[in-house]
Amino acid sequence: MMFEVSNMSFALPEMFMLVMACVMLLVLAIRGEKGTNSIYVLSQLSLIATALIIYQSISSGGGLSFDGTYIKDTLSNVLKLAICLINVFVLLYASSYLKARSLFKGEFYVLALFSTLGMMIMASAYHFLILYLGLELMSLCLYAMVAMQRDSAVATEAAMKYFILGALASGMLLYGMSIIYGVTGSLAIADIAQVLQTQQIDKTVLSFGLVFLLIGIGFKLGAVPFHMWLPDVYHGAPTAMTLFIATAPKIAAFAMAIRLLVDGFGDSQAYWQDMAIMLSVLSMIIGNVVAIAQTNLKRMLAYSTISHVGFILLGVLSGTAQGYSAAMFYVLVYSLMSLGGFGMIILMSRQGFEADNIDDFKGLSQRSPWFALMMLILMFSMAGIPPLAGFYAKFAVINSVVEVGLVPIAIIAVVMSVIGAFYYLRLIKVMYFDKPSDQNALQAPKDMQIAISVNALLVLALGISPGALMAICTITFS
Amino acid sequence: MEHIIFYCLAAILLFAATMVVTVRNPVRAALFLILAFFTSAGVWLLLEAEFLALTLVLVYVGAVMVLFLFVVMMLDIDLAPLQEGFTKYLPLGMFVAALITIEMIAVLGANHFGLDIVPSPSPHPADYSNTKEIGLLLYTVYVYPFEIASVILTVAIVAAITLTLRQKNSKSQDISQQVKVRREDRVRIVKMQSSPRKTKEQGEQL
Amino acid sequence: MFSDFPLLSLIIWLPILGGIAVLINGDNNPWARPLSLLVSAATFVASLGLYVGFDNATYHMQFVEQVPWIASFDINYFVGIDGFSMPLIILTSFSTLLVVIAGWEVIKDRVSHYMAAFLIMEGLMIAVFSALDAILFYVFFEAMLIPLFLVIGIWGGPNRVYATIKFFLYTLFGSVFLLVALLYLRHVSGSFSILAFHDVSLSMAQQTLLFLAFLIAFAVKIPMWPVHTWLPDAHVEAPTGGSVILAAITLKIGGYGLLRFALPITPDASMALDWFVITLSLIAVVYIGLVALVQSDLKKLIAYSSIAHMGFVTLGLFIVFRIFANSATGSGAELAIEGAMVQMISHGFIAAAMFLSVGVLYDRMHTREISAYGGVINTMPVFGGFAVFFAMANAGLPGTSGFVGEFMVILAAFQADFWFAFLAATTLILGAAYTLWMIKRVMFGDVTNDQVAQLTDINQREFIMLASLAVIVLAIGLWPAPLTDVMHSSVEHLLTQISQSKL
Amino acid sequence: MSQTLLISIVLAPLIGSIIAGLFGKKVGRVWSHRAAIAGVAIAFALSAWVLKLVVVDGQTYNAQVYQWLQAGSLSLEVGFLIDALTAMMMVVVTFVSLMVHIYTIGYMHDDDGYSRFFSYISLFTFSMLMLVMANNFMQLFFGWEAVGLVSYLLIGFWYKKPTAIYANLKAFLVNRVGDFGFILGIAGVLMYAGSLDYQQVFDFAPAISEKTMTLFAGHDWSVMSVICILLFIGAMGKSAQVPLHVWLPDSMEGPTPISALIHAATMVTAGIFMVTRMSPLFEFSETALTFVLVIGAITALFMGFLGLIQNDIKRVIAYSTLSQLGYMTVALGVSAYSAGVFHLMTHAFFKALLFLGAGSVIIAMHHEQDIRKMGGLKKYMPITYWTALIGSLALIGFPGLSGFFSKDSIIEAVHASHVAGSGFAYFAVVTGVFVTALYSFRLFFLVFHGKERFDAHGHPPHEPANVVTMPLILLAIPSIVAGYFIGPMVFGDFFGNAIMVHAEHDVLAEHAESFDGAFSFIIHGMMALPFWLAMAGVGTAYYLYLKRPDIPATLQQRFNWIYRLLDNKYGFDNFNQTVFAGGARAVGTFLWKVGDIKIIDGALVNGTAKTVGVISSLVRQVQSGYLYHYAFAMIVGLWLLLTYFVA
Amino acid sequence: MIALSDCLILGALLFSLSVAGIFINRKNIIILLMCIELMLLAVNLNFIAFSHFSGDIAGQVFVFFILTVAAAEAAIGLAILVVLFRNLSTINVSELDRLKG
Repeated sequence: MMFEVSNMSFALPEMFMLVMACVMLLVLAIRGEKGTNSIYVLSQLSLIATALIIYQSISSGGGLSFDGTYIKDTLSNVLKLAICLINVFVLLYASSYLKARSLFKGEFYVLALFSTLGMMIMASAYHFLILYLGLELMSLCLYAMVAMQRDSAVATEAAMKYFILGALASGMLLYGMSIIYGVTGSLAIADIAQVLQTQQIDKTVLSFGLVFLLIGIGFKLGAVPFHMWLPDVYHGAPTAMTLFIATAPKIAAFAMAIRLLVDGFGDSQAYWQDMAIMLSVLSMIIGNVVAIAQTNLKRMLAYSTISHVGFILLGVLSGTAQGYSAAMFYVLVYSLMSLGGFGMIILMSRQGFEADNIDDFKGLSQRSPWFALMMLILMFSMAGIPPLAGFYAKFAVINSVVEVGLVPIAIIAVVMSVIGAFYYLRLIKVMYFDKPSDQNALQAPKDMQIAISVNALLVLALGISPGALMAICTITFS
Repeated sequence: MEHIIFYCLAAILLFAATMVVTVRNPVRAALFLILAFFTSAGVWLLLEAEFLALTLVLVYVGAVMVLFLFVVMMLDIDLAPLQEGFTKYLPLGMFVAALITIEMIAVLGANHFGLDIVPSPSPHPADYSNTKEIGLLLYTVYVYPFEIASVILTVAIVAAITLTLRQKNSKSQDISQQVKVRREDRVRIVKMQSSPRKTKEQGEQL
Repeated sequence: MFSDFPLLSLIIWLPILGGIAVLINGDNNPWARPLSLLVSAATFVASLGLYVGFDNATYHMQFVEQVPWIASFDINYFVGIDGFSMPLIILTSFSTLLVVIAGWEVIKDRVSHYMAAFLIMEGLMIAVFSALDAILFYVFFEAMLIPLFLVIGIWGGPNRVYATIKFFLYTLFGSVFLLVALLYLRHVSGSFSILAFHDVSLSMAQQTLLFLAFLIAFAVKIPMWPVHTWLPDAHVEAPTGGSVILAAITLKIGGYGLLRFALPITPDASMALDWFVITLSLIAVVYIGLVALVQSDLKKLIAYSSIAHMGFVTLGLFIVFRIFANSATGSGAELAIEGAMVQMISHGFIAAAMFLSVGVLYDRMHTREISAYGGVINTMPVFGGFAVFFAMANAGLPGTSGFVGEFMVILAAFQADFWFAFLAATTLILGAAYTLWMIKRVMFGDVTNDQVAQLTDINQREFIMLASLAVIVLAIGLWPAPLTDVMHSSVEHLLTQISQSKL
Repeated sequence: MSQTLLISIVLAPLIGSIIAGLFGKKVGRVWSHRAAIAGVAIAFALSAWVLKLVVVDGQTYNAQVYQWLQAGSLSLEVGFLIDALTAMMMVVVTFVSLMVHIYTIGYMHDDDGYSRFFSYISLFTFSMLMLVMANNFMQLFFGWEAVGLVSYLLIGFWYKKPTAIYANLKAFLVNRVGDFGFILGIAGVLMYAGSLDYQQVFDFAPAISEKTMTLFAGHDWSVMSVICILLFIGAMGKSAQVPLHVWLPDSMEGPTPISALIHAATMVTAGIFMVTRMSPLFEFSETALTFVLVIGAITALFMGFLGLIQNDIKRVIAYSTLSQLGYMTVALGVSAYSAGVFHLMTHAFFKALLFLGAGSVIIAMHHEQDIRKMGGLKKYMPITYWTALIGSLALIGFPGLSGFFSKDSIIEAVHASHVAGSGFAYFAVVTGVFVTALYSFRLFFLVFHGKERFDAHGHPPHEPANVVTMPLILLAIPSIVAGYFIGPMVFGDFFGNAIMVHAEHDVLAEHAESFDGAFSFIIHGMMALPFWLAMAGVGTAYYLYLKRPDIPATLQQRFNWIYRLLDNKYGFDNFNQTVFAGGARAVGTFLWKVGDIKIIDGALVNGTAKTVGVISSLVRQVQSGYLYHYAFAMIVGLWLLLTYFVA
Repeated sequence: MIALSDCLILGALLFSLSVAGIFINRKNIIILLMCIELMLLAVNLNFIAFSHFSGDIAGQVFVFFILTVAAAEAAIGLAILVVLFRNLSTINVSELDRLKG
């Protein structure tokens, strides 16, 4: 057994982030609550620095390291970069929310950074064990973050549900891994792919294991019927935490899906395609249909997330490089839109007031035309209306399923997107066509205002010129 | 011989697990869980996983279950309402569980994993050290996961403390503050106006 | 002359950028109106350049520009015009100019937003007409919904929310199938170029499904019975400018889509299912004509009349197969297609005029109920003259543009089947009945109501608006040849395309 | 004959119209009418010149002015076809129009819409000229509709009057019913001839006549019959033939000069002109001719009856017009096109005369139109009296006057015809003579003779101004003399190629052989039955309305049902009102309320939205908030996946 | 001789029991946490069995990590439980129903 450390530099971003997280822990221990602000700054700096490190390392090539358990490729680079950058925004938005609610604590940033580390590990994991550990690292931090508003009954309820169901899902994932381990005799994804290519594997047992794996993936993504935690957690968690959960972890979950299903079982795509279709179609239907009945914006966005997950799966299930890159594009765009969407809720909120009801957006176009426009862009983008980024995301995934001849699925998808458009429109309607009931000016700090504008305009810019990002996604899977 | 022990342990394990799921008193459930851990440690020994069997007993029974019991005891749980029946949905739940179990057994049964398909490996020689093998692997190939696991434990500590530590209500003393205290911090001299009329004027001005 | 100059792009992007400029300009800026006027006028003038530089002799796309846009999907910024799109582009730029003028004094709330919405919409619509890349087409096709949605929703009437959401979802529902169809075509043809779609051969089953997708998408836009019910609601609630654009342009996109996609790409399915479209078209003419008759709301009446008129467009487009089959001598196929095109252009002007006229009344009386009026011509003689003129044009009186298209389509329909022509020709009676009955109740009679008695006649702005439309309507009616001449080559090309089986 | 000349004829009235219409306020009343009259006068003068060129110099003209539209190989053009028929019509139209223009100065003197009125009638002249001068169907249809438009505008000229705006809408719609057929006919022509140019279509006529088409499964129709009947439906609308006649009596709501010009002399005869123009087509279809004949005969007789009981001076004349149009149509039906057109011409003069006379009376009576409130006007209004007498006599076909020649030649032609239905037609036209005489002289006697039943308010009625009486006199002249053109026009070769009659239909040919001059025609006519019937009619009128005014009242009571039938105009109006107008509205309301609102919007659109909403709120219940339900959902998902993909 | 299928079936039964425990238990969250421990135990059993029968030690390493993570998970789970109890004064699963719909 050879042990080689030559490529440890592949994990440089993670190492850096770990070090920074520990430094923050030290600051926290030494300075206590007074250090919160510096911890916040440190966390932002470390995210940006990590992003820079990742960006720097792109050119230095990639490959497997740690005995084939860890990978550095375009996918991991891009996803990690996206995770870091998105979390920069997330922390920025979150801090204004947290400050207004005496939740502005160093622990949040430490946990956020650890969670980010988990996500990055997931993006690079090329071994069941590392994948599992990355997943748990991310999830445990998330559970804790949701529960962080300790005096809130709903937040702790959400955390409890999230935890129990998450643990259940982890259990299932592990069970699936154990079965796969049993039939292939390996835990490394590359080896599994190798075994699947070269040996005859009992189809029944393989499907059996895949079912459990898929449940794990489905749970983390929030696919129906493993989605039940999602609306409650999104709704119950403090908006800043919701924002955190709703964005980067989806990218990580996507990475997990790609690593397991594509890198591991890419050649056995026939086994899991039907399962993925089932999850995808159900997600699109349930997500869109149930979102219509929601009055709470966070909850509505949660259901909308479920429907987006259906679309992401659409790209994955097509089983082609084009489909994977489409799904990747979708997940990146989705994170950006979701970031903006929840960011807007934070922007609208202020001390003692959560703007998480749809009615809280009444007449926003008169109170603040600019942010109404930003929200409009985000909502239309989520609805998949061109020329916004969300359209190309839908376009790309639907294109990929059409390319493999699954036209009926494509039709279900587009019909569901029409139903989905309804509830996004309702929000726009509330903002633009209703009279404002609340005349208070927006209180969010300037940096947040700028950030959210950048966020929304990025969605618009990606809509007008999606070529570059699309090209990156295409390269990733070529 | 081996398989008789195996079946006995399996029977105890399943019994203990059933009790964990069905008893109403959490303390009893925890105790049954401990039983389950012990028996499965036995099973693991049969499967030549000595290190893990011992770890299970040490870590789980020694640490985790104690934590469970500690929490159960610490929380002032009113057990009465918790002990009401769960029979209403039981039939449906059991039905689905049974279906799943049957399906799982169908897949994992002898036709796929029987002895004729997966023969029993020859036993390890006497000088075989399970611990050493694991250790060898753990600190070479799995050094990275090992580090991650340590991070996870750190996170667990941080998270648990963050969630449960109630700094505001705790009345711990800060000695350095007590030492540093000055008179001005404790005593405030307030100059009062003696004339009530003036106060009235002020009031009028206001 | 214009060979290197990206005139088409100028016409597309000038109003969009202008709209953004107006938007950025701020809400209470006095420059919003003049700037919008300037931009729309400049666009209109520039669009006339298309007519000037247009080569009638070729069916090939002209003013073509092609730049890669999303390379990974092989999507190009690929625009160009032919005889079908050029007149529609000019119609668009003219209508927008009118809308800017129409909203000059009337819109007091969020002026710059209003103007910007229309300018941006103009650019998007022109882009729809000139897009030669399917996805480019689709993007603009959909994007157009956003400003229109806002225009109806913000500046609309009391029931605007229902109307605008209905409008949006209806049209979105229609168009998503188009997206799937376009993706499928790309799958088959390997390119997103519409011109490449024209050449790809498809089996009957493929064609049928594609055709149905096209039909759903464009039928909703046109709108055809029975997917028409969004239109009356949208029109009733929309502000005048919204109604004008809705009637004048967006409906045409449906007809244009059928011309550009359904007929040349799926000729065999179009032929096999022509009975279906023809039936719907004839239902539109008769059924909707009757429904229009009993409307008590001015805008609803005109909206229904629009549906009936658009029935002629679809009828004209789909009778060609029957005409081929009958091998009649009367050049029916050309008549049918050109008739449909002329009907679209003409309806663009007439419907715009009708809605502007209603707008003129609405601005003064704030009601659209026919019963609230009566004897308006007594107090507004000049306006009354225009109204009667446009009503006559709407009723298809010869000498107005409304006649030309209907006449051509009826002539052609006879060559397809006597009964098609028979049912289509009922519009002569129904169209006249609902339009003139409305005119009678609104315009004529003695003044019975104080509000009407206090009406003031149109001002100079309104006069210019209506007069320019009247001149155009009359000009096309008296001499449509300049309009149809630009289409001949394209029509002939289309006819060769659809007469060749793709199986 | 130059194109410029023809264009001038057409444009002169148009320019007049534009000046009077668009700039009426600026240029004032006087310049308005000057412009309009000048335009029409130019048109008349040039038309007369054209007539001279055609008749004397034998020139014809058929060429395009500009290409209106091209589609494929089809070219639609605007152009002129000038032959004897056109030239004659041009002269008649411009002449009557000119007279009416002049008359209008007096008649409309006090009206607010003075300039507008001139604009309209000049526009009408333009339209009518476009109609008659057309060399193709498209332009014909343009003129056809344009005159309809002006008719609409003029009937509703007094737009404050509810009856007027009701009448104009009705007129337009009924005409549209005719146009409905007409446009289908044109479409048919295009389909089978491949062109809309008259000459090319006529060249194709023999070929078309051999074709058949299937309208209903299993029954083939002759294409020519279908086309001709469809075209004739157009004529029925414009020329007010039963059952599309209903608009004409109501159109009397318009000012009287209009009744004279449009609803008597020119526009309503457009149908006759058109059929005559299309004679090369109609000649190929016996069926169509029979159809024409029967419709004409019914109109001629039954519309005459209605004239008997009307009390409105203009309505009596209107029914008389209907009846006379019926005569013309009958002439067409028996292929005596020239006789029909000849009657058209004479009728234009004397009917315009009668209407203008009636207008004169109306002015004198201060816009009282009920003949029961007139009487004894002879002494107050001598010019009107005498000209009206000439008109009436011409109308009833008194020998020597224009109407006599034209009507007699029609009756003779019908008599000679063998077309199916000619027997009935003959009966109708002969009976019609009596009826015509009866109602004409009933009117005449009630207005000019007998007791003065009007209330003069101290101002005795008097002859209106010269501008009113002069046209009467000028129209009286052709009303007398026009008949003497019978030789060339009916029996001669005046129309040349303009009218085509197949030899076997040529009923006039035998008369032409025996015809030796107008005077012998008079002599011959005085011995024939129609003359005596006319005299009997006059006599009856004299007896009933001057001698024994009580008898009509008694008859009215005795034959009440007949009276009621006539009073209801055979129930056409009620029928149309209930069945067509009411029916359309009922069906429209049904389709709207049930089809659109209930089914499409309610059930399909909002229903779908509602269903989705209901499903949404149902599915929402699944999200119960209970952890064990969530876990259960996951387990069920696991179970489903396992069952589906593993088992 | 123990057959691999026996171990796996034992694991499956254990797994099913724990899963059933989660959704039939509607009273006590602590027992839910214990069920999860039970489930991980089942997984571990699987890994060890496979490891044993394939002679590959990696499975056992995996179990080692699962045990570690499970301990951390238990810690956080119990911490959340404590917070929850402080807020609601109950750990009754049926009363966690504020968030629904």
